[in-house]
Amino acid sequence: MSPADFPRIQSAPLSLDALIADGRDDCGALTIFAGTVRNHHDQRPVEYLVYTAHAPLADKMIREIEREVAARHRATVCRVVHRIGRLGIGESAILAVVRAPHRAEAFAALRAVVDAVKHRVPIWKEEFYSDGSSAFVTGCCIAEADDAGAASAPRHAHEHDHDHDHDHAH
Amino acid sequence: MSPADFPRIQSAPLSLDALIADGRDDCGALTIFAGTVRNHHDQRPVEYLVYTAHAPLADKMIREIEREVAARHRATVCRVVHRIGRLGIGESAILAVVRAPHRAEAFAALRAVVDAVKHRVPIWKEEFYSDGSSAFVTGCCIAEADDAGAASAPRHAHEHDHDHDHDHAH
Amino acid sequence: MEIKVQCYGPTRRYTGAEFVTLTLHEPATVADALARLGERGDEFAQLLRQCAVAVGDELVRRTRPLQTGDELALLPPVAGG
Amino acid sequence: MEIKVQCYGPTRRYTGAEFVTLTLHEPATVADALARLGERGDEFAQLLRQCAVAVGDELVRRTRPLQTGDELALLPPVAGG
Repeated sequence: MSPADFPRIQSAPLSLDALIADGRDDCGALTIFAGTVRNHHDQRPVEYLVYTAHAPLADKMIREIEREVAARHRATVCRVVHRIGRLGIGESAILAVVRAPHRAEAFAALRAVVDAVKHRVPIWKEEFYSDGSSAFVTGCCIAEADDAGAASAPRHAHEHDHDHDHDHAH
Repeated sequence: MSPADFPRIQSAPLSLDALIADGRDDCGALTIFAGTVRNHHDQRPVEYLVYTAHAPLADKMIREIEREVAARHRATVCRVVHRIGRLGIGESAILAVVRAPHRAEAFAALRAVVDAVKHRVPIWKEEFYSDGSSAFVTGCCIAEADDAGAASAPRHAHEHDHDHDHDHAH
Repeated sequence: MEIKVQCYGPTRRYTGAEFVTLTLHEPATVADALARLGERGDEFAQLLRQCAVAVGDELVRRTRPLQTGDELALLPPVAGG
Repeated sequence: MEIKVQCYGPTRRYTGAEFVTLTLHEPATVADALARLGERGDEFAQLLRQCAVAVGDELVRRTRPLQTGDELALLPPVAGG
């Protein structure tokens, strides 16, 4: 199976090798991002995470984001896979790979595709702590801004979000 | 040998696996850059490259740049290896790896460390073309700006440099 | 008419189940289904205002008319990666 | 005094060899060594103005005094990656 055909939402451990198997002779730059499970969040010790997704919609949206980011940043290859299920500390939740002729585009596209997937794709992260409790990580509203009845301001539910990772471009 | 102890200038093919072997439970973000040999440059078909370096100085400077970038961008791990010798199309000339608690730092540090190594470390790239000719890729002057007698304006020898990859921060 | 709602992420904490069936008067829209769910409590109603809704693999607006047998996916704020 | 110069990258195209030995009148500085090399041609002299110089694994300035036996590394503009 070509990397381009992979399901973007996977319950098995993610393989970087599989994702970069197809080299490109016309690309001088390869950038990779791996988002891995940290052993703490806001000073609370984390035991493991459980990711869930609306898999068909998430798969479709990730492919759309890949195409959109590749076109905008003139990247040749742009690819993201996200894992669901239970993940231990150090495991990869998300892998993103970009190939571009030059490095400036590869850096920009990598950052853009990871941010877009984190902010727009129906995936949820529940953290399980050492004391036995758990909590969903507060995230981004994906209802369209002009969808009557949906909260449009603030667009993101940030009240309890102290995750510095969660930095928006706006 | 721990990845931290690797020689930064290597004549054998670079191994990404070796460079990311030591995971970090406190880091949520891993970013990787690979600069690979393209099959063309300015529309000229490239057959192979030869990289040369002032190895002792280059090794020392890469380690300094790693420390400097890690401190500035609060990255936990920052590591670069550069290959020398003859490289075929698709082979990696440079690998950079950054680990940081959060992705914003990991993206910024990756870009910064790659740019710094490309602009400041005594490494030279000679391209060999299909017609049998060769040329050194024009680069950046690394003499100190106030070193009397050294060309200080322009600081970089850009007259014949159409490599879009070669984008300076200034 | 009967509408099935699949609850993703933290919305399940408020419904207590992955699937909820709603009985609505016709004609009804996605907004009506959300309003009915919101009767379960203020905190949930607040979360519902931050939810997107999908049918199949398409995001739909709150103005979309519903038909018997529609299955809605309730998508609260996302946090991948 | 005799000074050895190791030529890196494209500088070798102008000297025709990796190592060049220069005989300079004392006292002499790095700048004097570069001036002597620059006598080989205008194009090389221009490249020399864009060169850094190292002794061992230290970059040195053009004002650095030279001693017999010093080995200079001639470092033209770099292009790694």
